Amino acid sequence: MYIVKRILIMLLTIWVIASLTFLIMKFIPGDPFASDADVLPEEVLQNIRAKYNLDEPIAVQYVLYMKDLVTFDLGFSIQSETRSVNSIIADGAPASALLGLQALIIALALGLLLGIVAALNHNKLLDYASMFIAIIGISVPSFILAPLLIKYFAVEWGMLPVASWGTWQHSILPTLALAATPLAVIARFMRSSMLEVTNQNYIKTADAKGLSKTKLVIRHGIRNAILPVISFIGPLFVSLITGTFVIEKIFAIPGIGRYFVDSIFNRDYPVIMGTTIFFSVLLVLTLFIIDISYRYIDPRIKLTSGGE
Amino acid sequence: MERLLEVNNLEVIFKTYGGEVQAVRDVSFHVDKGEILAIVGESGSGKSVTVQSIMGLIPTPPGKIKNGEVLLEGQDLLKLSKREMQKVKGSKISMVFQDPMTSLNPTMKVGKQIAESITTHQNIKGQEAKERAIDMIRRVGISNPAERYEQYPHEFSGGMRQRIMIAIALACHPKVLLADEPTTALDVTIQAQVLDLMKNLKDDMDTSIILITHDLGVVAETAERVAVMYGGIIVETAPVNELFNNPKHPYTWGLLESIPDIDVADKKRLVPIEGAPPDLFSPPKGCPFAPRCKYAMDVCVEEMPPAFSIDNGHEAKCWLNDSRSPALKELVAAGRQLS
Amino acid sequence: GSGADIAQEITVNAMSEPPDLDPALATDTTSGWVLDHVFEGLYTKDESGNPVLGAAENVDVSEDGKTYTFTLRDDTKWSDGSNVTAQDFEYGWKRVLNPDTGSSFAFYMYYIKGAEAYNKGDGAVEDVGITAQDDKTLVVELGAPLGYFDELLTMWTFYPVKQELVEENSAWSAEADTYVSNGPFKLTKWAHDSEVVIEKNENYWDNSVVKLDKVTYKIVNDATTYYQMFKTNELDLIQTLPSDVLDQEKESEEYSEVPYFGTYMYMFNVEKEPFTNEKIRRAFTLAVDRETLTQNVTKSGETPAYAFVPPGVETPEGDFRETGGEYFEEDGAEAKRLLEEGMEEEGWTELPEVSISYNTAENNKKIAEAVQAMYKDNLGVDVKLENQEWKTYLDTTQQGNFQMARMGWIGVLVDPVVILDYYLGDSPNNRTNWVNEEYDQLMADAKVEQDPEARYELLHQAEAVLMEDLPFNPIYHYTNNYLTSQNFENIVYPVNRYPYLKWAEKVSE
Amino acid sequence: MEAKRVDDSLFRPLSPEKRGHDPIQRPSMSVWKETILNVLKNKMAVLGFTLLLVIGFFAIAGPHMVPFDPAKQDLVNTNVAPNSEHWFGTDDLGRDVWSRTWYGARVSLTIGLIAAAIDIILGVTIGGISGYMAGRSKSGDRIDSILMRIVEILYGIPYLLIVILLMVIMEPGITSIIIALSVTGWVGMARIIRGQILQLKSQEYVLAAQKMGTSHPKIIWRHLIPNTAGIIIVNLTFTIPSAIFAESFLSFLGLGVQAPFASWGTMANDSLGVILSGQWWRLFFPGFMIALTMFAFNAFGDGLQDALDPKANK
Amino acid sequence: MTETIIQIDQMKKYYPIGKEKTVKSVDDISIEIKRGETFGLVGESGSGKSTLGKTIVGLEDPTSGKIVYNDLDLSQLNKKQKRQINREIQVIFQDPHASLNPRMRVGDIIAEGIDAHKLATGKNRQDRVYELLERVGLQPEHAKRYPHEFSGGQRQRIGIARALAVEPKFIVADEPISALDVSIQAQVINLLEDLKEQEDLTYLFIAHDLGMVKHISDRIGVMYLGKMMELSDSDELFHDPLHPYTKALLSAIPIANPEAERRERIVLEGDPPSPVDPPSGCRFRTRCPFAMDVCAKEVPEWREVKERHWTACHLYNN
Ligand SMILES: Nc1ncnc2c1ncn2[C@@H]1O[C@H](COP(=O)(O)OP(=O)(O)OP(=O)(O)O)[C@@H](O)[C@H]1O
Ligand SMILES: Nc1ncnc2c1ncn2[C@@H]1O[C@H](COP(=O)(O)OP(=O)(O)OP(=O)(O)O)[C@@H](O)[C@H]1O
Ligand SMILES: [Mg+2]
Ligand SMILES: [Mg+2]
Repeated sequence: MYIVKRILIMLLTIWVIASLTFLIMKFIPGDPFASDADVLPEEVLQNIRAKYNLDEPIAVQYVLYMKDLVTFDLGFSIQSETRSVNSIIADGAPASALLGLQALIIALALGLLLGIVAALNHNKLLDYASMFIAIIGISVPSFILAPLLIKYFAVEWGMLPVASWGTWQHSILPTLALAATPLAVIARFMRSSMLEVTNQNYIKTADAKGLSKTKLVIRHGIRNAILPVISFIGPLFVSLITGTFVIEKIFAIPGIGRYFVDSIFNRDYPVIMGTTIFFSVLLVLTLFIIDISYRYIDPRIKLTSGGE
Repeated sequence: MERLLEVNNLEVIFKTYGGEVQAVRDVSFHVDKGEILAIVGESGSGKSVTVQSIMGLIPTPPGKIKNGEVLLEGQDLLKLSKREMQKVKGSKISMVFQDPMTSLNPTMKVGKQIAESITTHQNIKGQEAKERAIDMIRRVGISNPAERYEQYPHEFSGGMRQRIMIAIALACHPKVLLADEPTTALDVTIQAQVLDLMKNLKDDMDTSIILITHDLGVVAETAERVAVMYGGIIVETAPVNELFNNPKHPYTWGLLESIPDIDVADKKRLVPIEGAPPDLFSPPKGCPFAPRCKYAMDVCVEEMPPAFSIDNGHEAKCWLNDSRSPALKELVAAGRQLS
Repeated sequence: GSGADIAQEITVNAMSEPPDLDPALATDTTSGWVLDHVFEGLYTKDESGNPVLGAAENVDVSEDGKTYTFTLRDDTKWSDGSNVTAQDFEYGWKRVLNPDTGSSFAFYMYYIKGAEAYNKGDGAVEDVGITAQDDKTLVVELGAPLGYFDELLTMWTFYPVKQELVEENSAWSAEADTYVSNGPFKLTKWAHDSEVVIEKNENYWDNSVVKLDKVTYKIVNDATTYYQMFKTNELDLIQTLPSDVLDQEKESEEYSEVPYFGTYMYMFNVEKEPFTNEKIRRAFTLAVDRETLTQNVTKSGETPAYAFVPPGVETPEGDFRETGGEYFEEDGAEAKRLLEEGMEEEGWTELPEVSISYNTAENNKKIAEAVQAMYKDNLGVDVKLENQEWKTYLDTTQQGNFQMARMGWIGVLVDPVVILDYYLGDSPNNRTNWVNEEYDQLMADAKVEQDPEARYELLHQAEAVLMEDLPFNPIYHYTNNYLTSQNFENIVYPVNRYPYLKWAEKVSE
Repeated sequence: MEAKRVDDSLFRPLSPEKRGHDPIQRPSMSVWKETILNVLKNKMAVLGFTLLLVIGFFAIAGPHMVPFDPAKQDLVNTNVAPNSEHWFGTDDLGRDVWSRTWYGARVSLTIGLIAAAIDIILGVTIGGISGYMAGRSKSGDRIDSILMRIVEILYGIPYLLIVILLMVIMEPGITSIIIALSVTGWVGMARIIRGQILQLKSQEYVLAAQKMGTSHPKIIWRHLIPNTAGIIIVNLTFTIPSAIFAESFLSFLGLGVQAPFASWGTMANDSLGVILSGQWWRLFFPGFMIALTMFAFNAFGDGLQDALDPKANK
Repeated sequence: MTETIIQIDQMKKYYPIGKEKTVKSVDDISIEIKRGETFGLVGESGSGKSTLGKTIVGLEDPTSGKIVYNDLDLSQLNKKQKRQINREIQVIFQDPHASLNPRMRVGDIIAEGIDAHKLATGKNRQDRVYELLERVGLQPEHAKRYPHEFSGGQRQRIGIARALAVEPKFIVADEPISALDVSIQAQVINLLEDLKEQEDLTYLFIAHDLGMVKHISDRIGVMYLGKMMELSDSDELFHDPLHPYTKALLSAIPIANPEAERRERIVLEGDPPSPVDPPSGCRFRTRCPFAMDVCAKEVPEWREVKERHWTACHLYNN
């Protein structure tokens, strides 16, 4: 029952996102067919508009779109007239997801490690060192980091290819560039909440059992301290696996991240809607899973007044 | 009897903004093998800090063990490295913490927390450890142990959590058990059961127990020797009978007087010790109890009393035991005049 | 010389994913670049950029210049080996004109009789003057004679498509395995957003001149990235270098600059103060130091513009630009004077606030900043800068919500008409509100004038009218810059298209 | 037990003046004074704070210390390396990087402050309410659900679309940036705080406060939020630079600060090409300033957190 | 106003655990507490004493049943009444550590209720805080310190001071003295008694120390596994316990005299049963030395066996 209700709410949320996006999209100026090439005669534009139902009143367009949406038909791109939005997503999603996952795993693994090490060495050298790394990670954004990585690893030292996609070597630099900031943030979060946890009485209890520091941290520290990281990585996960515009652009990666941005600049309505819906489905699902996971991480957490 | 644990001249401070809290000042005592030593005393007198120092659990900073030694079988625990100490903790010494509500990990199944205590030092793993843990839950008097194993601390009542703490401490058969108010949250039947459990442990394994409690009934029934703490020092130590029958420190007298008598039907007002305990930031140079003591003398304020040896194993830090002190009658009379 | 051991492969940068590889639908230069290599129209271009017969072997033009009869080559074949027929052309062109196709470039066919009516839904397909008389003969009737029809026919919109294929599978052009074309190369791989690969088409009639076996178009968008890819030999040919490296690359052998048939300019809105005043428009035009701007700011060899039509149009008297000359001379003092005069004329003691609009792009921003500083120095005027994202910007300028707005115009065909049409009174591109009957008349006359010399003369006159009124402020004529690996020879750099690789050859590793 | 010699005369009943003589009390001081003193005792906090002051000082005075207007171009002296005249060199339009950097500090620091304020005012509040209300009652669940759905919706609608919408309805400038940041800038904070509150609110002291009749807002602000201070600070260290770079993005799109005015973000953005051409100073100085500010903020935040944590060493 | 301040009517509190199961923490309990009395509640650990207390105080909602305070059904209050009653019914928590916010100063913790109900401001507020601190045996200087700087006993006193701050009428004291040393216990008990006199308070006093419970309570209820087993005046209960569980309980009281001869302790055999799946009939029967056949079949009736002395046991069913 609860699950059914949640799923209905999720669908509702997605519907609201889609509708608002539709509305804003139609409200902002700009025409998918306007370009600096010859402005087309009105009658011709009419033909083209008709092809995408753009000649109908907005309400009708909306209804038509929603009808198609129910059958998972996201329509065809205006920009690339021969490609369906579904195929654009299907073509681009794997690369983006792979990269995003790799970055997330690295950010999580190293971030947690760095945060824990810093917390355990509070106000000692390692703490400051981790802060240094974190600050670099946070204040050097990926659009600066990425070209720097390319310059050194690819051009100067010739260790890796500059850009493009295909082999695993191609994915190393973009993964690093993508992971840096989340890594830093995760490290900071972990440090902060770990410091809090190490003050707790139950850590004393565990300490009294004669656990080594590592076990103490792994068994008793992490689970109690990880909640902010979990909250943080929910939306992060979605935006990472759906691709990042900047990274995909710089590393020429055939992902879908670029479509989130380009579709809007091109006023490619079906693609805007398609990517938005794709994103929000993932988002809503992920946030739901995160919410559920809270309970498993900390059994005291009660999300609803009903039993579950 | 063999001395298992000996604490000498222990001094513990906490650095806080307001200054140094002198939580434990020059505390010395010992426990023999298979002996139960009870520590009673004013709340805030440093009982918990004392036993936590033995385990090396004083958070540093802000805490600091300024002085003293803790000898376990002759080996000074305070000098051990972290790693060596790890081996001692939980295998040779284990501890029941005072605060059952916060001393259990809220995100770990209760059973796991017990099992962990078993697996850490013993060569028992997996299913066997689980069974042992379930057995421990049963032995501390909790029903449905297998189901309780899977639950989290917040689903337990206060007393149950305390029993879980006890189970954790007992699970590894320590040589020394430090029990910091282990039964405060238990009803008397369970308390009796738990105390029996501890006594059995003592009898079977020759475990020494340091039992901190406020319940003088428990002390009377369980302990062999008693140490009374006040204001960061041990003011009196004695075998249990001695202490109840022949106490030599006014604070101890006060304690004994405050207990209600259940056998008396009419309700007298309880007799507490008036006044407040000393501020440990700047403890008085003399006897810490002097400001509240009905029988105080000038010397009590000026000089810290030495430990007067009354009898075999009975010591009291009170000037009244000095041969020069006037008889109690006179002091009482003087005190009356004043009030 | 070309050793047999050198793999005849080149990797170039296409910059962006070609949106459409269907000749009827493509509107952009990237798609055009691929299409030009995989298809061939009735006309194609030779190595010096002149239209020559391609898929047609012969053409007959009627005396009135309105009817063209093409005879196809016998050996012009589709990449699947079948023959290219006149019906394929007829089908392909009519498909462009079919309103249901929604082709944006259909209007390039409006010169053909009945085309416009059909495309606009007012006429029937039967009335369109495109007829395949037999497999090899295509008759095209124009509404009026057209001086540059051969040039027009090199455009991808006029490429044939294989009728059976397209009728069978409307998505034929979306993936490489269903793609059939008739040019020197054929599409073998299209990894969307990553790369497009074309390989030598053995069925191409003139395949002996094609040396390359394989051309890979990488899709790399970011200038810093593709520049570094060139540096690591991951790319053999790139264009539009990041402006920061121009200084260091200028001297390199690999560097080349090719004029691009277009003009960068600021439009004045002649209905918004202060640019209602012609003197003030002139002042703002004269106050820009184009030499400094192109040398120190844009740096990629652009030609300062003192007129509208860019260089590159061959006329009987020489280059159109050279014969036309420059229409004004920069002069700060003169500009200042004109500004004061203009203000007096209008009775302003203070100049209304001016803002320059541009669409979001790094280069536009830099130029605008430089121009802003020049106005400050030369005119003592503080202008504001405003930028907007492209589509919004098009909308805003279309509605006339600007005073001075950056615009660029590139001729798809190398002919002054294509450029000058921009400021026709009824041109949808003309956002300046400037309407001049004389100008419109001269342009109309030029279009029907059959004699080239007279035609160019009319166009010069028209440009003079335009430059007298100055509804816009020309800044520079575009150039394209390239870095090309020295391993290649015979790459052709046309003025208004991307490099042509038909004859290219790799000569060393 | 060998006691040291004690004067026999002391063995008499305690003289009245000594009785009831309480031990000397510790000096007491106001909460504020104590807090400030604690912070001052923390080296990192002091270092961070001093650095922030220094950066603030240069933001005000920096551009006036050299004879170059930040907007003044010198197309002949472009890309000059740092020297005694141009301390930070010049950029590709020959503008003085020193004065632009400090000028840019004003914009970027303002943006950072605004972003932090938005994060706290909107993010912390909404996250706090949501986390606190969840699981309390049916109506509490509903409030949480509605707030979290709003968060999801704001996450879900493409931000760029919202920015373009704002661009259409607003004039470019700082107000527009504030609004653009306010729309979604706080959602991350809200979710994180909500998670923390969910975890914290089962603490007994929260029950106790409820029992005391303390109002919900007060419980949220006095009991729950202070216990998430560490996490809030961490999240701010993330939001602030994001906002600084978001500003450059917004400005680039035309919503924000317009050329020739500079900000650290736009300066960094405009000078990415130097990675290829080697005029490092154009990218390094604005980038370094951002990092330095974040370092100062982090050091200050960490120190503050330590100093304000009652359990920590003081 | 009636004599009864709190009436609990067939109250149940079940906690769901896992998917299907529930813990029957409090299972069908009805009691009345009279104005001005101290009602002691004792019983096996985990028998639902705290749960009962929490439910009365309103920290948990009953699964079923009714709580009536001063003739007002607590489930049917308007906002204003709710607020008023919230204040009038206070609680002293079992756990002195967890119930104090680690980041608040003691003074602020105590003043919280004063602020919330606007009972005093400025100097008065401060005086009131100091007064409360002194009343529970702490010093005014402690107002500026943080909870963790105090020992367990001191913390408990802070909790008491906090509850007193809002001038309550009815206090649920859940083991308020178990963490205190005996002399302070005596102080606190005296304090609670004084307060009761002065402020006309009523207590529900939960504790394990039967001596103290006896001392302070007028009546005592004995709980076992979610059920009330016995209820009578306190002297009567100690003098003539009826229920076998009560008897066992009393026999287990440790006596603070090592030489006193031990009362015969009734050792309860077997494990305490689970509240998830309590035994049929009488809950205590599995461990009762006097269990009979009927005990498994029928739930014993809750009867007034002697005057003012209630119990639920088949032994007293003639
Ligand atoms: N981390 C700490 N920081 C500052 N002071 C502390 C700290 N831990 C303990 N103290 C102080 O040390 C003194 C002794 O505390 P301890 O916990 O040992 O008392 P106790 O005798 O166990 O009291 P109780 O019976 O109430 O548990 C107390 O005054 C307490 O305030
Ligand atoms: N939140 C909860 N979830 C599940 N079970 C709970 C919860 N709270 C209490 N219980 C269960 O309810 C029963 C009664 O608990 P309660 O705390 O009322 O006991 P108690 O009589 O106060 O015991 P003690 O004397 O040990 O404090 C126990 O079995 C306990 O496990
Ligand atoms: Mg203690
Ligand atoms: Mg309880």
